[in-house]
Amino acid sequence: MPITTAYETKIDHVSILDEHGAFDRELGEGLIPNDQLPAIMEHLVFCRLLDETAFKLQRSGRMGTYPQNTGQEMPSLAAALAMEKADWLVTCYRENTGLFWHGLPPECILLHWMGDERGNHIPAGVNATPIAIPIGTQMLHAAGLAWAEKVKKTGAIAVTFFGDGATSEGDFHEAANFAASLKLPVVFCCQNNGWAISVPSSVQSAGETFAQRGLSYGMPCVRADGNDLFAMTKVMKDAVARARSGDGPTFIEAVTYRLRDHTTADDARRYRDDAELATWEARDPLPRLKRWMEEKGLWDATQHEKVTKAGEARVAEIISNAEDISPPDRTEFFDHMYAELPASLIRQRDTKRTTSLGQFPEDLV
Amino acid sequence: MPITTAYETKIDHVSILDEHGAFDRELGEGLIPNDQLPAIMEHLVFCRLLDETAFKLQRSGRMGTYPQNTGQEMPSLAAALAMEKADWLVTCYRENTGLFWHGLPPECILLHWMGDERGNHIPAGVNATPIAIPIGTQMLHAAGLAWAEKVKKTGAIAVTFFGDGATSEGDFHEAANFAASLKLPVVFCCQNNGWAISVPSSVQSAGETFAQRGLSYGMPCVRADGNDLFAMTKVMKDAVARARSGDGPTFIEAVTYRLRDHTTADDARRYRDDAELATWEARDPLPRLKRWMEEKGLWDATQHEKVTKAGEARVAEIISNAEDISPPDRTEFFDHMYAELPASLIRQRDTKRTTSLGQFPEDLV
Amino acid sequence: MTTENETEMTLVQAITDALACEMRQDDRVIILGEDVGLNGGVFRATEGLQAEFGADRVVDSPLAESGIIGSAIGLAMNGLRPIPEIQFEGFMGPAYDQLCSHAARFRTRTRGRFTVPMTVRVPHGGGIHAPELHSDAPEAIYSHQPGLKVVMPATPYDAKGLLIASIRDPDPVIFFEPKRIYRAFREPVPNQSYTLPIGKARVVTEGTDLTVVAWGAMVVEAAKAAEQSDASVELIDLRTISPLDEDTILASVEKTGRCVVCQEAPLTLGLASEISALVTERCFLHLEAPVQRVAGFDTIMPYYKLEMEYLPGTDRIGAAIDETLRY
Amino acid sequence: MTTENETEMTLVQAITDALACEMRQDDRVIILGEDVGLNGGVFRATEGLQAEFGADRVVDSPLAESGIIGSAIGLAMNGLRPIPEIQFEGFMGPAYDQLCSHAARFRTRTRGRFTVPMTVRVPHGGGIHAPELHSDAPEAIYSHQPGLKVVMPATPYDAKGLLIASIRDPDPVIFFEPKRIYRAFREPVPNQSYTLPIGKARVVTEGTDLTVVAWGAMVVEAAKAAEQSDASVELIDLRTISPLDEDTILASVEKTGRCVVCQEAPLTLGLASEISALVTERCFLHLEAPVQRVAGFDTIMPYYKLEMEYLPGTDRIGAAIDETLRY
Ligand SMILES: Cc1ncc(C[n+]2csc(CCOP(=O)(O)OP(=O)(O)O)c2C)c(N)n1
Ligand SMILES: Cc1ncc(C[n+]2csc(CCOP(=O)(O)OP(=O)(O)O)c2C)c(N)n1
Ligand SMILES: [Mg+2]
Ligand SMILES: [Mg+2]
Repeated sequence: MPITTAYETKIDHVSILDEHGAFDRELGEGLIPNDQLPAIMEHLVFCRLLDETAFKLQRSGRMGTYPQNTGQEMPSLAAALAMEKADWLVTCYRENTGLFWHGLPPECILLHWMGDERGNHIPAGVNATPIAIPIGTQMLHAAGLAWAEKVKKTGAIAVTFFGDGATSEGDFHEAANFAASLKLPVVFCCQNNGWAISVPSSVQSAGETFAQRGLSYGMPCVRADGNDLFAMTKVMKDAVARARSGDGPTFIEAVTYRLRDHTTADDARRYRDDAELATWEARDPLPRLKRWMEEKGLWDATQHEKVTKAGEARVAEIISNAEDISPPDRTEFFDHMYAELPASLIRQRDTKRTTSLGQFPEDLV
Repeated sequence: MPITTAYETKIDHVSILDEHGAFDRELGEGLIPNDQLPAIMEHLVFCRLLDETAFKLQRSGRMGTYPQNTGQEMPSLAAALAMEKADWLVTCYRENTGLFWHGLPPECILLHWMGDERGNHIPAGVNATPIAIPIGTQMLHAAGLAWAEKVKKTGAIAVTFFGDGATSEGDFHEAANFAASLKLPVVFCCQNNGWAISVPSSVQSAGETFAQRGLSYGMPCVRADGNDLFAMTKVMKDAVARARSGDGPTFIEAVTYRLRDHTTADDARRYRDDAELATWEARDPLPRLKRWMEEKGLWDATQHEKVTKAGEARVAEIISNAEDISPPDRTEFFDHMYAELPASLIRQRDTKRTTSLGQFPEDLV
Repeated sequence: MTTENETEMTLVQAITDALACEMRQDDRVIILGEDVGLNGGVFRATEGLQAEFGADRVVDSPLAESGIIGSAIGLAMNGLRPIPEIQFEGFMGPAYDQLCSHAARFRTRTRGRFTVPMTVRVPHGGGIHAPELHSDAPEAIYSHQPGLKVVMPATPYDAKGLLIASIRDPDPVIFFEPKRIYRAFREPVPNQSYTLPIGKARVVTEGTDLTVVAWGAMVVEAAKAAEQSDASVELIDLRTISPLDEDTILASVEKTGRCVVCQEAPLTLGLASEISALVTERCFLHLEAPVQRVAGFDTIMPYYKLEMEYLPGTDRIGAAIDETLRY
Repeated sequence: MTTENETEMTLVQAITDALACEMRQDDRVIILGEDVGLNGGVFRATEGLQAEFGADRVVDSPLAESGIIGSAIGLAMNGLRPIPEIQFEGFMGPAYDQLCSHAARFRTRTRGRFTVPMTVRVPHGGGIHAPELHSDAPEAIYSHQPGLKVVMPATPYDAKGLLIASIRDPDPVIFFEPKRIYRAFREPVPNQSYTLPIGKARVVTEGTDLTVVAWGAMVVEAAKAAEQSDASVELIDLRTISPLDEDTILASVEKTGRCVVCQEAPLTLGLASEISALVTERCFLHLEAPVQRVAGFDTIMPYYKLEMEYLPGTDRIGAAIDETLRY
């Protein structure tokens, strides 16, 4: 038989609550308990308020560069909903909703972007890694963290997030391949938001989907509406269960959109057209969920107003907590270089000098 | 529609002359002109003789580490048959048959493994790159070489070879992705020989095939019997034509086997079992082609004896050419560091010293 | 001041101008990198170039630094003059292997058959309140690698002349751009193409008491410190980091007998150590005091709240000058 | 000589023994890398370990150095003690980013929440007639990176003690193994576990006329050259390259007034330059001659026909000793 089929596959796209408000009961009913939804909505309102406020903080010079999350709230939140406390959330920088749900104090994120490493001192018991700056590198840490859980036989797993651009990096490939080859309990979630700064996702891949990035490794792949909390929750639950049962990693493409600039250092109008933005504003995941909850009688305007007010107060408090932190000691950046500082580093710290004459004034003859 | 199909694909396996001698006329007839086959067989006989002799050279201390090609002769030869002179052959180290057919003097390869860079001075007009030592890195050069041809609108293309192990490296991923995203005229050929030194290909990928490595990038993928010159020629011709017509890259998995040790520094008996080796010895591509040619009246024992004798003589001559080359000048390794050597390097070369006192004896007070 | 023949430019404008000049006169020159096209680069260094030269010559690549450098190597080996951009020096890491195992080696590996005439543009250094890995100073890493050249301008005029020289250089050049002074000041820059020699330092101010060696953004700090000093300081701007202009450095220290070197990078194994070793070996009997290295600390560059505590400023440079003079 | 308490071992055997000792007493220790399992590593350094500890603790990984280091970082951050192996120093390149952007930074980045107690084993250096990129000496690259430690033994006894200390160290250690002397000689090595302090050099032979500093395989060459010299040479084997044992070096040069440093790596920006700068700054008034650097040339390490022309040998070291004494 000269030509036979060596391999065959197909990738599903999952949508439950679509942009027009249609809801698939078969898949969606009971997926998220109704009584959990108000807390979720409150969380989403708070996260978006914080996000928009962070933007203003940067504009008024009170914070450094900040990457807004607005529009991409659902994928990481769905992960956090599907995860246990002991599981690891290994993210990039557009996963505030998931990180906060998983237990990260929001101050941490603000401090990070305010140029303060203390924001990366994740509290003990919160299994999350700090904002990952070099694109595409953190998924390998997720693989390693998950591997350690497998060695320790704890049943804990890791979920890692990254952008469409990140899938072009070699480290993405190596992470996915290690995870699949060693059957590590990891979930890979690509937030395909259409852009990597000014570069459209069509430059990152000539493939029809990002979901197919996972086929290379022989892992199950799925694509979902990333602006649909239900669809994301479904694929996350499946993937987390698969990882936890020892069946290895899953690759999820969450199709979403960054509704704001790449970061505060960016101006998206230079490269994106208004029509595209408008299309995606109509798909904004928050109003979509809100409308549905309202229809189902799970949410109303009064509640919304209440949580908005409470959210604003909480945001204000978090910001003042972050801003009121005492300035770091001038030499604080020496302290954690090693468990034990070598003598030369102690000298540098204590003298704030690298010149031997400044460090050893007795050498001045 | 909650669950739809986002992506669907299927990968062909191509076989024309199978291990039992069955030949598919529909695909195979005329693929390689009958009158070219004797020259091909002569080339194959010569290459294998050279390969086995190189092994002996190493064993008798006349050459450094050498990676044998035996058993993997067909994929790169098929590429060379499908290529034009102006096309680029960008290989690893098991592609002697293709490189020599493409015009590389065999002395070059021997000199390389004899620890002499002059073996890498590929003659002008031969578009091939030297043996690539760091695994997985050369495919990016192929992408760049092909990109330049595209810019220059020459119509020339590049074919690049690498092993199953190499597909685990991040650079493989980036090369394939660049080629697909920028629609570069490149053919990617993975020689899946089952092993990367002692590590089985099942560790390199949890996928059922290596062909699916290409799906990530949205490029056509195909798997072929790498021990079948006809199958390899067919998939190569298709891929080369696709590249040349501007339709971008193709990913080919050539399923083959390394019949010898990884290199002369290796002992494959430590990790491979005899049964596996025996299975693949029965699939040895040379006897397979030879038997078929004999059946077709295109080859006979006399011819074989004749080309074997001639091959032995040629091998002997090539080895003596390689061994008789004058020893490199003691400072020859300085000469090509830059187009123009900086003063400090000239001084290092001329004094063979890095100590200033040795370089400036007048400083000795 | 702008005349017919020259225009007042910032350093980053001089870079854009250099790129445009070379692309106009040599169609082998092509630019590739992340966001270099429509967006004109995150620092706007390639602003307007895609509009002028088209998307085939100013190419937005996938987000993959090894891919950018590795494919640029192939482009360079095959007759083009690629100018890959790495967005920040902290993202050279993924490209380290292609730079050091290949770009640096192809000429000698193939005894001249293949060469890699590419210029890798990289914004360099701290002081701009940026996130982690956006403020490092890795020049020593690439200067330890034989086969690469490393260049870093400190003025708009130098930026243009050195960048054009780098593009025309037959070997791979890492062209570090001091991002802290991208827009710090303007000076007249000729509109025409011109080159400055790679491998030659510039004596910024002549002096007789002490030599200060600096490069990139540190030249500005060193100049301020020198000005504040009562002594007659000779300030040298290296311009090229690899290969070092030994003659200019040595001639100066032979004259002054004292030397202070300033760098942003961590002290240990930075370029200041190399210059100290060189000067001591070659000027031993002229030295009145040991060479002093004013450097970043042997720590990770801290996040921006503390970055000015890390970067050498006029206080530390001034103290080193004083103490060396008093020795 | 083998007794109940010690066994004659080569350097590579001492490494295997160290790994086995640590794996027996600490089940957090796991080994990962290419060919480390059934094959026992291409140098047989992990020979027999998979048989003893199982394929879950001695893991053949996919062929991907960044993957090996990146996943080892995650393992280390999550309570294990990974020992990744990189097959040859020339293949550290793809892992440079994970080593320098992450392994070196997690402790300070997270102000102590996450740490990376891993030991990266890497065969190092030339002289074994190997192909390209199998004979380099990149220790300066990783010693310029704050947050990493760099260790290199020169004897079997040191190899075992330093490797066990590295594995137990709470921070990331690059453990370079001088492959040229893997099997060059044997010496008695205790069967029990023991550690040697990281950050402390060893005075190999005491002397009064001149100090020679070396590390790894160069210690052997330096010792030969010292022996051939008429002078009283004090030979220091660094053992740890980062952090440097400044005290031992400085105390010696204060005594001798003269110093020669030997390295395989290219001259420019190698460790010898750092030591020269350090010694000059701190021993200026004791120095009778400038510190001399006997180093590899600022070229690519040539293929093996010429590798002995590149590597410093007793002739060049001896000449440097003589000339420094004559100064
Ligand atoms: C290794 C590396 N290269 C470049 C950058 C600069 N950079 C920051 S974000 C970004 C785009 C990321 O795109 P994507 O992965 O799609 O994530 P998104 O920002 O869209 O969420 C780039 C190029 C970086 N941080 N790290
Ligand atoms: C970057 C890098 N890592 C490791 C090695 C050592 N090494 C040489 S060949 C090889 C296995 C390669 O396997 P594969 O790609 O399947 O090619 P094959 O030898 O089977 O033809 C390894 C690990 C190397 N040369 N380069
Ligand atoms: Mg994106
Ligand atoms: Mg293989």
